[in-house]
Amino acid sequence: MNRIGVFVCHCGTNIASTVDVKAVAEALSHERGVVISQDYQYMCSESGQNLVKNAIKEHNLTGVVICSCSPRMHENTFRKACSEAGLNPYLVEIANIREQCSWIHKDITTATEKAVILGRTAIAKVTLNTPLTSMESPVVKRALVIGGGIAGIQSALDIAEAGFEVDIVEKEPTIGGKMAQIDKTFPTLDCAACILTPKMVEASQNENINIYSFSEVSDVKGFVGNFTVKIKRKARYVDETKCTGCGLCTEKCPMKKVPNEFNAGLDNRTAIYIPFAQAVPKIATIDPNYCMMLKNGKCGVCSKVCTAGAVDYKQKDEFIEKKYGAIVVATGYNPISPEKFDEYAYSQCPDVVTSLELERLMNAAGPNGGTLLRPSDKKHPEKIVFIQCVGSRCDDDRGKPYCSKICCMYTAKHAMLIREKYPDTEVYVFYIDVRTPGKNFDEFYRRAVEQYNVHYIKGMVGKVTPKANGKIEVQGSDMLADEQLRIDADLVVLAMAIEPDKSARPLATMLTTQMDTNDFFTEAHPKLRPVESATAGIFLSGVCQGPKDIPETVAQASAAAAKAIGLLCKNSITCNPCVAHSDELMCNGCSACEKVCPYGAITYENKEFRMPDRTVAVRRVASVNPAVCQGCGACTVACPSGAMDLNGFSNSQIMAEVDAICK
Amino acid sequence: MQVNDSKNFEPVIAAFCCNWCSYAGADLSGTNRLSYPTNVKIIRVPCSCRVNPMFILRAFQRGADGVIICGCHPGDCHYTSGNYFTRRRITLLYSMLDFLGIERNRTRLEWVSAAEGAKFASVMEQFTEDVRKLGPNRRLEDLRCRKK
Amino acid sequence: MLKISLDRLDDFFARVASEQSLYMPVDREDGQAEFRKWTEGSKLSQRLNTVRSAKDFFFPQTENLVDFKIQGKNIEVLDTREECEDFAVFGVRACDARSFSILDKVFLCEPVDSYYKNRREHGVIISLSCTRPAETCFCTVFGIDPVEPEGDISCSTDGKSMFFKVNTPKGEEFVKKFADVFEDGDPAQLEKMKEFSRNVFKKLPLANLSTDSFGGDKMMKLFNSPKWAELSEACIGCGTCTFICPTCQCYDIRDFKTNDGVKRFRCWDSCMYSEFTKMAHGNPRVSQLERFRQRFMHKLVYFPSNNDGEFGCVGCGRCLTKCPSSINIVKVMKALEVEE
Amino acid sequence: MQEKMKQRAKELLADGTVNRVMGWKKGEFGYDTTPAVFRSAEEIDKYFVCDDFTNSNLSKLLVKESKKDGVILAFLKPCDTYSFNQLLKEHRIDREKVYIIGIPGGPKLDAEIIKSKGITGITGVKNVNYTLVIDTIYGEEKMPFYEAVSVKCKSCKSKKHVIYDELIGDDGDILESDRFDEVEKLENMTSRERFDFWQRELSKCIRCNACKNVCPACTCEKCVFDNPKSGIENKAVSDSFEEKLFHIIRAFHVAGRCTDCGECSRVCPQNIPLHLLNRKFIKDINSLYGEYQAGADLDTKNPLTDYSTDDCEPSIVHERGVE
Repeated sequence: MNRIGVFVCHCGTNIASTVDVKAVAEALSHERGVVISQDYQYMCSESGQNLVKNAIKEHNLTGVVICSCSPRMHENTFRKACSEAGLNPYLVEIANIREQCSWIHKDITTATEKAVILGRTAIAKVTLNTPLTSMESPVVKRALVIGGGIAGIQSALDIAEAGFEVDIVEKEPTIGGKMAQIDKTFPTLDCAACILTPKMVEASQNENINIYSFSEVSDVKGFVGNFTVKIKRKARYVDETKCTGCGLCTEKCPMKKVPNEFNAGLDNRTAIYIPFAQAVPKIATIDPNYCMMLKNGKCGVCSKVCTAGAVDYKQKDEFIEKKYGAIVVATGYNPISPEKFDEYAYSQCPDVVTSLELERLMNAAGPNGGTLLRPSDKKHPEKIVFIQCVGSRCDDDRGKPYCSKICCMYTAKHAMLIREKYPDTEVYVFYIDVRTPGKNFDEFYRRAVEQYNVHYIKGMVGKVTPKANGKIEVQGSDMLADEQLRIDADLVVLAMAIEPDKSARPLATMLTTQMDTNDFFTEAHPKLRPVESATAGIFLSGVCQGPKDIPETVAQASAAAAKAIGLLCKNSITCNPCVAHSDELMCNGCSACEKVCPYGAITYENKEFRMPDRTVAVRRVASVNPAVCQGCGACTVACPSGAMDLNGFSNSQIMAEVDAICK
Repeated sequence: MQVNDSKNFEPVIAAFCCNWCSYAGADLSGTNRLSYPTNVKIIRVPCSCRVNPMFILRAFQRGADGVIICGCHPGDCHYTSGNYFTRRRITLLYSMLDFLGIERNRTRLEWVSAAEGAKFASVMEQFTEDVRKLGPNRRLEDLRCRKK
Repeated sequence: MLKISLDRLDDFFARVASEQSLYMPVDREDGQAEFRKWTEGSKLSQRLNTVRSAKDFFFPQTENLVDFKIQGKNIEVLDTREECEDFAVFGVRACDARSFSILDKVFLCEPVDSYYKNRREHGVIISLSCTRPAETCFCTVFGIDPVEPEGDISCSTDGKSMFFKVNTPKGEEFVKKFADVFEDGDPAQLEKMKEFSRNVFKKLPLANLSTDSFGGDKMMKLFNSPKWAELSEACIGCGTCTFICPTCQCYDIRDFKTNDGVKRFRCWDSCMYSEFTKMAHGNPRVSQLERFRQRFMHKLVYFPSNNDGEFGCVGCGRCLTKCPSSINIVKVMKALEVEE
Repeated sequence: MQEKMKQRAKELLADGTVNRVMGWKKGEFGYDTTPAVFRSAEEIDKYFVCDDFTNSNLSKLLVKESKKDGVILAFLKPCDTYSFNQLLKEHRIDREKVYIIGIPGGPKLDAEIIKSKGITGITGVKNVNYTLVIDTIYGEEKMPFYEAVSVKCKSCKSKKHVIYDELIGDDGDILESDRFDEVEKLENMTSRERFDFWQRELSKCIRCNACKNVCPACTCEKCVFDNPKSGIENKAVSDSFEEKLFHIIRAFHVAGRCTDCGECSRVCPQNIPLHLLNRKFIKDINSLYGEYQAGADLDTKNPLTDYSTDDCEPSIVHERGVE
């Protein structure tokens, strides 16, 4: 039997001036289940709350309706008060008779009538409320960072600094990512390696950080505070615990014709290799696609020269499983392939290069030891043309619809560095727009134009044609001068669009996080929660969420870390009890709910059921993880059988409200 | 031909509002003292995607003359994707109701953000007027629930 | 014998309808017939039977029993029963005409169902004999003479006139009331026609169906027959057979919450439904097999066992036409008979 | 065809590939076939039938059958394979437990149509070069084959089997069908006309649940209309609102899942064109969210559990066509 208390607030004159609160209290006192109906000056005041608390005790109330301001204002206040008086806080309903009644209506009669209806509606709902208890879910105090680029490193360092264990999973043999390949950074022109490698070392030396290089995430289970992650440690055929990184094997390896990824394929490496001198961990890795020992069992040189006895041709992929409380995704990006852009002759001419290739060409550790030479004839280029937005802001499916954000700045950087080092070289930049928002960015670009006389041409390049004399003819239009240009260049540099790493999409599926159509991870809120994914406990760091330059990446990495730390600091998470739940007896296991759940809170299991005819049947049924569910209710409508319902906003509660309103 | 049963017809309007945007928008219109008709009564739901077609039909059954659903603007859903599902579901439902010959202006879906108090008030004003013009809901009512 | 010439039949309908409600089968756009209230221009259907049976007139699909008015904390009980007005149903076939005597056995025995009785007392059944039966007809199996149907008044035609035979005092009263429209006629030709029709009935494919294997005394043997599993296999558990059946009489009583109270109504229920006879402990008939068996056992065994051997089926053939899976009482009877 | 099917069924039973065969069983009058499970070669020889009247969709029965021990052989027409696929997609059928032989589809006939022409006393129907020769107790009657084609076969969408283990006969193609014409006709009416049309049709509903119980998309463990807790449960139509509620909600629940097999209209004892409600949803989905055929494959997302950020607004409903 319901014993409901109704409390009508005057809110000073805020409500009482347009709603006859005494009449409302009187009218509601006749509703079924109502045992006490009172009005008071300020219900939210301490004495007002005491009124409610005393009534709960005195009348042994089973439900409380407060007719007052918006629940967004004081729902928590009254829930707390009721809880203190021994009533489950979820047995409270608020009728919003201020914002949605007294403040918007002027006529006392109609406003009072409406207030009574709103009160009845709340009574109708509260009779169906059930006591709810917030669940506590423990937090594993360890974080996983997926991706060991600058974003991953920064997030890991920040989390480790806060005193939590962090594992970095990096699919390459070394951490460092794209930044390790970059020569100089804008707008300060400091050497990328000089600022990155100390961080890499710091990461490797931090006792809270554990690096799983040459590894990939292969499965993720669980939920916020309690993820179980399966990590695949790919066989590198070198015992990590023994290898000292001396590099002798890489010198002796007879297979020297392997394209060197680190130098963007511009030179070669050996089959057993250490990607670059400052690699972390500095451990050799055997490339099974080229190693003659692994391919046909003949060679074994590296094993012979290794004094540490680290080479192990029999090594297999290993899987380890670990638990984490939080996951930071930092999977980064890659430039898209220029193959689809035939008009720029990338595949026909070695002297048409991408910007990343140019970084390596100019880098002291690059194939030319830092001297800028054309790949084809190793001659010094005298005329260089940069082409912007290759594949960015592209309206066909060869490229990407978005702006890659970093190209304008790094091209200005390249142009400036070249003009600085080789003042005899002419540099042209074809651009659609030059976009330089950022601290000291526009100044940087202007310096390139004004101080370094880089020729910026607003216009598109129509065709790039390699000529017999070794020159490359670039045909483009100058939109400002309204003329067609032909430039005989020695080197053409393409600013390729960047795209999320290919590993991101399968990872998103494992993490049940959302992605946009371009495969960038979707943040929980574009403005207010930019570093969290919609799935609780998964945070986004760096370019995996959208194109970013290094300072932004680092800022976001630290922000993601801060969010992760915030989570790891807690011993347990209090879950919102207003979550979905599935009635197993009615569930069909059709997966409709799972498909609309933005949080991946729904899983399926095969369960045994005793059927009415006493047989046992196994059925696939949904179960909602209350720690992950955020209570939106999308699943409740997708479910045709009505097995899925939402605590606090159940089908029957909402229908009772509808009935009361439409009466 | 619209049927007006009585000159002083006051439509009953049920408004489903998502907690994060539209309900807050309604609160804002209250805070700013922006009036809209008393006919509108709001039901708070966590997200517009919580609104089951059953609720809408139930409202008409029980005597509502118009049903409006309000949610966050597309892209701004508190739960990232809820209102996108709402949009599809409600479009199809409204199309079906139209197919069955239920007057189009009895149903509406609007996106109202927490900042759009003025929009909330004007949307409600307009919708109430549209429904008032249609007269009482007769095509989708339950005679047993008709008010005497 | 009383007669009306066929070309004056519409005048007769108009005359009756001017005094009381008159229902008769009329054609629908989809090629089927249904009972409708006579209005100007209504044409009597030439079809053999309606989709829904004539039981609706006395035992409608839903019917309000009582209202409760709720105001705040007060509840008031309102008796919604009113004396039914006189009405007549024309064109009821022999099968449906017999169904009323079966329904009477259920609803008019103690305790009498006052809702049913009220309608039954005020309704006059004017039946119509059959001349062109369908292959699905098997009323003769249950001892029904389709040429001489039951009812307050029974009609048959010789092709020129409609002859009226009065069977009950209620029929007598009806004829008296409309005495001016009847003429006196010679039924000689009619008798010939009837004889012809009787021969047609003998040729029907189901004419030789036997009821010998059924009845109250065969209860346990039939109940435990292994055939039920196979027979019920294709049953989808819908209520089509039940709802178009002229003799099915199960109902449920439910409450509907209105805006200011509760309407208690009863509605047809089907033993084919999984929710049928659901009780606090669950459902005693756990699978479709039991539900399916119940329906046929009731018609062929339980009902005759309680009603002096009268079967609960009138052989109208509706379920033969309408079952989505084409399983029906005839197939059941044949299957169980083989066993015998 | 029928002989080939019987032959193959017996072979598969004999070699132990399957332990049961699902097909159709002969009836009383040559047109009333019943879906049936056969367990032996004898049963198949005696009762198995596949003819112009075997129009019921066997897919839904496999939900129950695939839970039993052993593999069952099912003969599926092209349209039935769509239903099967859709059930598979919703995890309602255990694929391993069903051996599918695809058989050519219709057009299948509907005895109700023959009867509606006034032909009665039917004892047998033969198809002689697309003229139906109908034996009746009143003598022989004839009618063109195509006039008796069931509603669901009149606007066939596909003769292609989307899933099977083997085929008897050739596979066909997806057809250009005129199945949305009737929907369009209604859309072009005024709102009042549409209302009157549906009011008339739906008022015939006797809530026998045949449409629901036969529908391969309605396989809920417990239907909301049978569940007292759902708030919309009811057993009978007590008000014209309830018949609308039932059919709207049912159509909505199967929207994006209905393969348009037409069983709902086939079984309706009152001949309510229920398929038009489902087709309306299909047509809307196709035009608003891109072509989608439920059951065509196992991967494409149901448009109702999917979205695009640039979907149209519901106002599109208010703006188009006639009010």
